[in-house]
Amino acid sequence: MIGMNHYLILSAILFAISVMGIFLNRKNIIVVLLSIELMLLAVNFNFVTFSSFLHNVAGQIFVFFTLTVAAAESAIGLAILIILFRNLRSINVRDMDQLKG
Amino acid sequence: MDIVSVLFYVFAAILLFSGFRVITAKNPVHAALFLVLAFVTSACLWMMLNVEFLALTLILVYVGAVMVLFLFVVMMLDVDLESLRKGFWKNMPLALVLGVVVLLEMLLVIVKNPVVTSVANVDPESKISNANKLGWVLYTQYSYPVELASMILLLGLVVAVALTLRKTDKQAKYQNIAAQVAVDSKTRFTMVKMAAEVEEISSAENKQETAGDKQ
Amino acid sequence: MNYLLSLTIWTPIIFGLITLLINKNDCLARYFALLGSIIAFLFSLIVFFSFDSTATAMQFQEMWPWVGSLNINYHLGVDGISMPFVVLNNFITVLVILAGFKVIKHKVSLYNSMFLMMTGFISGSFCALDAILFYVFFEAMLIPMYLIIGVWGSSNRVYAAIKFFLYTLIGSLLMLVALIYLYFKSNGNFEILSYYKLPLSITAQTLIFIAFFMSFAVKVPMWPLHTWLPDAHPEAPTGGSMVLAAITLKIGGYGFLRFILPIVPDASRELAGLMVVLSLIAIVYIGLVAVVQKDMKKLVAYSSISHMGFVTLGCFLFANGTLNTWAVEGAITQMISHGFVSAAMFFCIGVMYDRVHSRNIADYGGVVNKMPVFAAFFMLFAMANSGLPGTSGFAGEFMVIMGAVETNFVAAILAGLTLILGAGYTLWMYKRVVFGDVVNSHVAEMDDVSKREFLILAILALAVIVMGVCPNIFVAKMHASVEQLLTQVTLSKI
Amino acid sequence: MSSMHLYLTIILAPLVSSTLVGLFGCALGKKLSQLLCILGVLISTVCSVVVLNQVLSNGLYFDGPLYTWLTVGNQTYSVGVLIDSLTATMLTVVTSVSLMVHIYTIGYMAGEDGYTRFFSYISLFTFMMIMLVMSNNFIQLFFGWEGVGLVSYLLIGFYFKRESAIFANLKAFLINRIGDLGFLLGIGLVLAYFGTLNYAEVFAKLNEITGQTFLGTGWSVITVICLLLFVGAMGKSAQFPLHVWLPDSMEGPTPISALIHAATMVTAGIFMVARLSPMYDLSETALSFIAIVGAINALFLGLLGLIQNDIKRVVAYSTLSQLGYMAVALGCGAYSVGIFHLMTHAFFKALLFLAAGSVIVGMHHEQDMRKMGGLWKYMPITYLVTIVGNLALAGIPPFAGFFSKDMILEAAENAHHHGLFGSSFVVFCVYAAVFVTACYSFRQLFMTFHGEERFRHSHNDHHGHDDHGHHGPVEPHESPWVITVPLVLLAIPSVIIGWVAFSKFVPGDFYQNVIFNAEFFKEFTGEAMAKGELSPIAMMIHSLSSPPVYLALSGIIAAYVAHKSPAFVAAIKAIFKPVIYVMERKYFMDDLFINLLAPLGRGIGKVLWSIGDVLLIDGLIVNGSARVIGVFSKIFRRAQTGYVNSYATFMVLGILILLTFCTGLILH
Amino acid sequence: MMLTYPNLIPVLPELFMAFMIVLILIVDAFTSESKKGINLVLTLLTLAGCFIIQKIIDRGVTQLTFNNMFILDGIATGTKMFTYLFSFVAVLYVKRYVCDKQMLKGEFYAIFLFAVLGMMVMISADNMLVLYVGLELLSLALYGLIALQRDSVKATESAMKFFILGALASGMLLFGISFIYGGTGGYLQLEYILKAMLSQNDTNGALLVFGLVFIVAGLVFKLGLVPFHMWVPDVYEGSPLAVTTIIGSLTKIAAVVFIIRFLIGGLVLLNPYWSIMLLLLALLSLFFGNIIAIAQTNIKRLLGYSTVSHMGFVALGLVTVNVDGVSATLFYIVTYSLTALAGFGVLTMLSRDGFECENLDDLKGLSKTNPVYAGLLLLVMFSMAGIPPLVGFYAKLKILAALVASGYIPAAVFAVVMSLIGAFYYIRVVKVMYFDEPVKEIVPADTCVFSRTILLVNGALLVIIGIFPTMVMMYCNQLITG
Repeated sequence: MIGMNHYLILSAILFAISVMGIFLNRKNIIVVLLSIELMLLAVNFNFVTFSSFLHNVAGQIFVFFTLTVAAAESAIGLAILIILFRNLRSINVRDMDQLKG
Repeated sequence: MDIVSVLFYVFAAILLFSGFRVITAKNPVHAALFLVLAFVTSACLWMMLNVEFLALTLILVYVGAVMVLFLFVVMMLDVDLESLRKGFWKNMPLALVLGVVVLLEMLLVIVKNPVVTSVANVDPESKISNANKLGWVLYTQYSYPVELASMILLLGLVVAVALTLRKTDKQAKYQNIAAQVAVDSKTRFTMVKMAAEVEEISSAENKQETAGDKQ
Repeated sequence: MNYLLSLTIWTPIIFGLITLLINKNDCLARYFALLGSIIAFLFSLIVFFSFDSTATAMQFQEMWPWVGSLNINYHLGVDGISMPFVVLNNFITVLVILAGFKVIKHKVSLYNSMFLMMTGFISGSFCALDAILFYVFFEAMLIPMYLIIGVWGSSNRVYAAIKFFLYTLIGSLLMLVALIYLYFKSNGNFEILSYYKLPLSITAQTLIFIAFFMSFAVKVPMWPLHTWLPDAHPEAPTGGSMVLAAITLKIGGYGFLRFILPIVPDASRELAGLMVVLSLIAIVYIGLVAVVQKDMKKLVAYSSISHMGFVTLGCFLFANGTLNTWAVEGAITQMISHGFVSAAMFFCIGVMYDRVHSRNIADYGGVVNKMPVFAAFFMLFAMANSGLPGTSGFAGEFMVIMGAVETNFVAAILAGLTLILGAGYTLWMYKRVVFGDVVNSHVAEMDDVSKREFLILAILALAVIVMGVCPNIFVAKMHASVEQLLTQVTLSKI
Repeated sequence: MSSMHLYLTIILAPLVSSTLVGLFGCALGKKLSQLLCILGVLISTVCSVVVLNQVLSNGLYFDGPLYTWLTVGNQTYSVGVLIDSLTATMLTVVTSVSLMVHIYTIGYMAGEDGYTRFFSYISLFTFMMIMLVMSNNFIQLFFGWEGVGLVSYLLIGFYFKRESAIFANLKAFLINRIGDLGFLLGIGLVLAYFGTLNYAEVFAKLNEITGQTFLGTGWSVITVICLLLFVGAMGKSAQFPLHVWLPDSMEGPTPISALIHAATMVTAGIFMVARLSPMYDLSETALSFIAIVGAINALFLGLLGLIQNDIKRVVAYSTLSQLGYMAVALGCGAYSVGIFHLMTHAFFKALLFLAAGSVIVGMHHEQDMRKMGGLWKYMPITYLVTIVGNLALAGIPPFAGFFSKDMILEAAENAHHHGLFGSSFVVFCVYAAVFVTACYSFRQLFMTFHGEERFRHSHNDHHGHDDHGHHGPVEPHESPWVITVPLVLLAIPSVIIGWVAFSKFVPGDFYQNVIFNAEFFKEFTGEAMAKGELSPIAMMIHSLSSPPVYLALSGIIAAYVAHKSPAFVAAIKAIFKPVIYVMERKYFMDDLFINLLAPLGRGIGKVLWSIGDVLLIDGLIVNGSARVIGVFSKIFRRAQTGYVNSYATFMVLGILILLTFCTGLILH
Repeated sequence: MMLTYPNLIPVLPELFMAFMIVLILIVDAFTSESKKGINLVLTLLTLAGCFIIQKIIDRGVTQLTFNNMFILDGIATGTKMFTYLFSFVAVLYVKRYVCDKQMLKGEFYAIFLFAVLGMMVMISADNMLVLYVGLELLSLALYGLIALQRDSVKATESAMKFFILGALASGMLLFGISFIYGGTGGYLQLEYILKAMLSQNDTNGALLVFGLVFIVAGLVFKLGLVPFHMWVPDVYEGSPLAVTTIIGSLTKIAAVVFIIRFLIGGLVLLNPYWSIMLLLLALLSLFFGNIIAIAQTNIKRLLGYSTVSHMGFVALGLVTVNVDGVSATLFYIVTYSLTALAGFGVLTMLSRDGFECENLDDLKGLSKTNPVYAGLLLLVMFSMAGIPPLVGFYAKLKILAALVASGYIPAAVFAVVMSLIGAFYYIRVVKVMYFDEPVKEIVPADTCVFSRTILLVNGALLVIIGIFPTMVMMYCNQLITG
């Protein structure tokens, strides 16, 4: 029988994968952005799961807003990525190291 | 094992595989596409949880809009992919360790959690659809965040435009033939009478300095 | 009459702020600052003369609520222990402003303003009866001093200034924690005097002792927390050294008397042995170190540490759980006297420095040939520094040694070594600098003291002699308060 | 004029003149300055004599405060005046010798730089000495004590350009300070046990304290106090081993050698012990210590006088030796005899010094006796007074020194009978010293005034002490009257004072209730009185049948022999070569202080500074911790790699830590 | 559930703000380059208007609307007023800089107002969803503001970093919220969460604490506590000074209120967990923030690390979980914002077109060339170091007092020792300005008298509040106690 915990574990694994993704991708910033989207997915999964199992609609509302915000966020993030690429001619994480120390 | 379980495990497997490929794919385009796959499978899983409206929204918003945007940007940017992949697997063990530890920590808590193990279902008392219900709540109880969401979208719009819009009139290479034809020598060519260089060098330098300061 | 202390504190601060604005006209700034310092000094003199030396209570008290939410009050008052320092402080500042008249040539208004403000802060910390008020003044004086050392100091000034600042800060921050602890122990009260009656366990007392000790021992400074001083004093401009040595060190000693002894008497008794040992180390060790200094100001700086060792020694000479009257009064007397003498010594060195621009003993020799009047004054102060009877330097040391003999003979012997060491380093330095034939062209070009310098030297000399010949003028003012302190310390608070 | 005003006049007259001259010397000019100073001292002298007269006539005793110096607890410590026979005697001696020296200075210092300064100093000295003598308490005593030390310091370094002079004054001050340490501790103990510093009150409480022992030890409190106070006296009165400053102090101008380093200041220690005789009398240990130290001084430092070539140093060593005598007298319980010798010595030693000064002036500031000789024809007055002085010093009757010295010998023998510890050594020393004294004093006389006129030899070797020296042959001349008059005036008491004052000091009741001679000495004097042996005439008669005079005479003869036959001297030198070496090194006492203790102190200071302060505290702890923090700072900032995914990793790690933390908390 | 017409009165400032944002965007679109000044005027008017409206609608009682998602209580009113005030001042400081650097003017102010709106939403939210939305509104606006200097590599880099880390942090926050949501049985409204937790026995403790960890992580990211601080120095350094001014001062107030809403409004029953977490993070921040700052030569970066350490202090105030502590925190953050505003204001005003006053060396000998600015910066530095009689001292004092009262004496001692280390780099800045000789002369570009006066007043306030802190202290206390 598939219970709530199954879903929660699934989202936890997704979360872990996204964390790994951020760690793993030391070069490609796009994949980092994708990993963040993946993380948001995991979060949404959680909300949906809880909402469904608790018979409470608030979680779904939350997901709704998360999606909205994520859309705006991606737009801004990609815009920044574009101007960054214009400046750096690269999307390599390693090239973004002017600021450090 | 009933069909629901089978479906769950199938979708879950696809979801995890595609999630894993997102972070390991060599090509960002592939990664993005795997993410799309992940979203789609998630949508399927959400369907199983009776969250139809959000499942559809996920596909519409994410797959239809956000991921397309991603793909668009990825393709627009002329990225040297090979250099980005070098030394990728070197970090894998560490990443695995990290991931596993995060996971273990989370599992430790989740497994302990005894809350609900029953089947997820729609509220049995209500006969209205998921979308209907969401809509009700959204525009009554959550009207304030909805309005705020509008501000966020506006902000996203403004920022994205402000950042990426280049005013083209300065760089454009189009010709205004009428203007070119209309030039005459007076606007193009000016005779300048200059005094002979009598100033001392030092004062000239001074002037340069002050000019430099103003910059 | 009730606003007297406030006037004493705020006059220089306000004058300082105004001076800060007069940054276009150096001359005006100087005279204005001088005026401010003199007015403040006059106020403090009124305090001195209208002080009732028989009363044990705090006098000239002022109390206004200040920070209501923390129950901090603007509470001022002086007793026989603090009052002399207020006067000393304002007295020295007049001289310091005067001393910087010709010498300081850039950022004149800032210089004078810093000194004036510092005077106000210092007076404030001596007058404050509220712990936070004290702390505020105590810390605030770091800022002007930091600037004074750093802006007008000599070559290694940055290191010295930063070292001074951090050294002083570390102690005072710990003190702050202790004060806050006391605040809660006393049910939300920052009144210093109320802490005197506060029962405290011995552990708490010991911890509070350590916190206060860190703060005041750095200021005094006690070995081994003293190394900021041989850097700060030499690097500071003459005025800075004068104020540092003459007054700011005294806040440390004052802190011992006002805070540590009455607030944590049991811990003081417990740790008195340690304190005596540290003081003796300061006297002997630092005395020996002073002997080998090559830099005049450093030498005097070390001698200051050594002399302040008498202060801390005097504060912790317990016998059968009671403090020794001779020792405590001696400690205060020593502080006042050291205020005159060290200021004078630093001024003397400053006078030479202004002419030759060197602090190295080796660069001098035979100064007396060129500056006989100066040499005479310098001799007087050197003798005072080595504790000659008839000068102020003697009274304090004598009293402390008397106290030590009564309580701890070994300590007395070691403390007495200062008779030899003090004379040794001071006079040896004097010999190398002043006596002898003119050694080089720099010395040959020195001219004798100007009228302004003469005035300062003469005033200081007068102070040194008056206090040496009749220390009772000062000592008589403190009896009642010291007596009360002694009874306070005798009681156990556990 | 009330008596208090009189006493104040004595004190203040020299102070006022000194201050005026010191501050406005340049404006006043030489003439006015010297006049002012002499006037000041003259007033003091006259008043002193008045006081002495009062004491002599009606046994005046006065003890009263001037003003409150300090109040501590409920005790008041005042500056006060004590007038009794001892004070009066000392006052007279001090002021009169000082007066002589003032006058003498006019001649001696004529034309020197710092003429007014010098006057100011010696007037100041007079003031300080009067304070010391007149004090009725320990603090004031210490004030005077240190004050005279200060002036001594200033005056030894009077020729501040001379390296040797400024070295000597520093040395003198520091060595004195060693003694002062003991003195101060002694005062401290007095305060601690008696609760007062007033003489009279202390003496009144003596009985209570007598039995007490010093905390934790078996020593009697009185003994400890007496010994500590005497340490002070050892410094000031140049007792072995703190005597090393005195010979060097001869770097100062001669008048002050006479005044300070012979007649007055160095006797302060003797005066102090006599003043505190009631206390000293209670501690035989202290007495015996004093006697032994005195004996060492008397003989061994006297011996050094034999090998000196500097005219002033001979006198200086003789001063040391004579101070030893005085100490012996004190140690033997004959305090009044000590004071007696102090007084006679003051006159004849001042005389000798001033005479030596006269020679030096005559020789154009040449002090080396090897460059003198045959001067008697050139400076007859000086010659004569020197003979007088030397006879007095050697203890030839009826000169002043004879009486006092003879009484000391008697006292020593009496102490020996009494069984004072170490008294046999003392007796030997004082007797031997009689010979030595005569020997070196007449050696000096012969070398200076007789024999070949060596000053006619060219000055090839430039002498260190002779900055003012004129090169080439010089013609000695007799000094002007300002020099000779004081000489003559001093020669008179040198001859007669012993005779005149004998009865007051030894058998009489002049010092009753002031100086408390030891019981055994009183018994002895009582017996001698009964036998009629204690009168000047009886003493002179008795001396013909006792060894001292013969010892002295043989000393003179020995000096003469040595003068006449240098070969004899050379032979003796050859035999006692190691001894002579030791003596030339002054028993290594200078080495002890200058080459051992001083460098040791500096060395320790250097080590403490460079290792303790600079290396450990500053280097290791202060700068070290700053550096460690700096290093940490540099290390930690590396964590900020600039790579965004490492930042993210840190965040995740942070989460992990918090999670682990909380999981731990939950599981608990 | 019926559509009810919500009470709009308490939301009036937000509505006004939103309206004005749209207005400014429209006006901006239709004004020519030379008349862009109107944007500035409108922005200032907006802020002033908000301030006035806020004042008018303040009834002295808590007002709830929009199904209790919007709360206007004392703390909200107060901190919003501070936000308007500081925003107003900040705009005055940066206006010339924005002109000089040719950061698109209209957008700049509009986006800035979006950020302010985000802060307002955060401050008045009583629902985790609204809190999240407000946070995103603020964050997105800040990303945009930073990136507005499009041609600067540093600015875009820092925007990218901030974006990625910010998104990660909000991901964590969301993850945490989801667990709280699940753990409490479906509540997002803070007061219901509290009630739910009160009624529940410990069944879901693990889930809640698990969520709490992620929430704390997401929250302290905004403050910049170690190890969630990595964005702070980079963003401070990379952003144009105008934006650093905003991020470094204004946003902190909202962030703190945000945390107070979450942890004390909703999750106060979990305080045994979160206070110890905060304590740990605070101590780490104090340690690393202060120590790493020592090695910095870029003053913006230095102030970034110093912010980290200050936020450590702020967190310490929250650790105590009592009125004293929270009001101390509020006082701290308000005064810190004021101080930072002055500090960045000075730096901004010293910068000109083509010259960013950001290296310590740029300040060499400032006391000679620009004594007034040097004096102001001196006050700022000593205030940050906590030297009385400047305001920073009382802030620290209150926090320490709260700590000691709650028995965290070792933490207080640690904080004190760390602020000693902190003092080192603050006085080093003073050293550079006062003790060193000027290398090059900094001529501050012309700024209007009004801005300069405000800057002077701002500096003077550091002293004045330092000497008379009672009013502000009482006000902060009043905000908490209602």
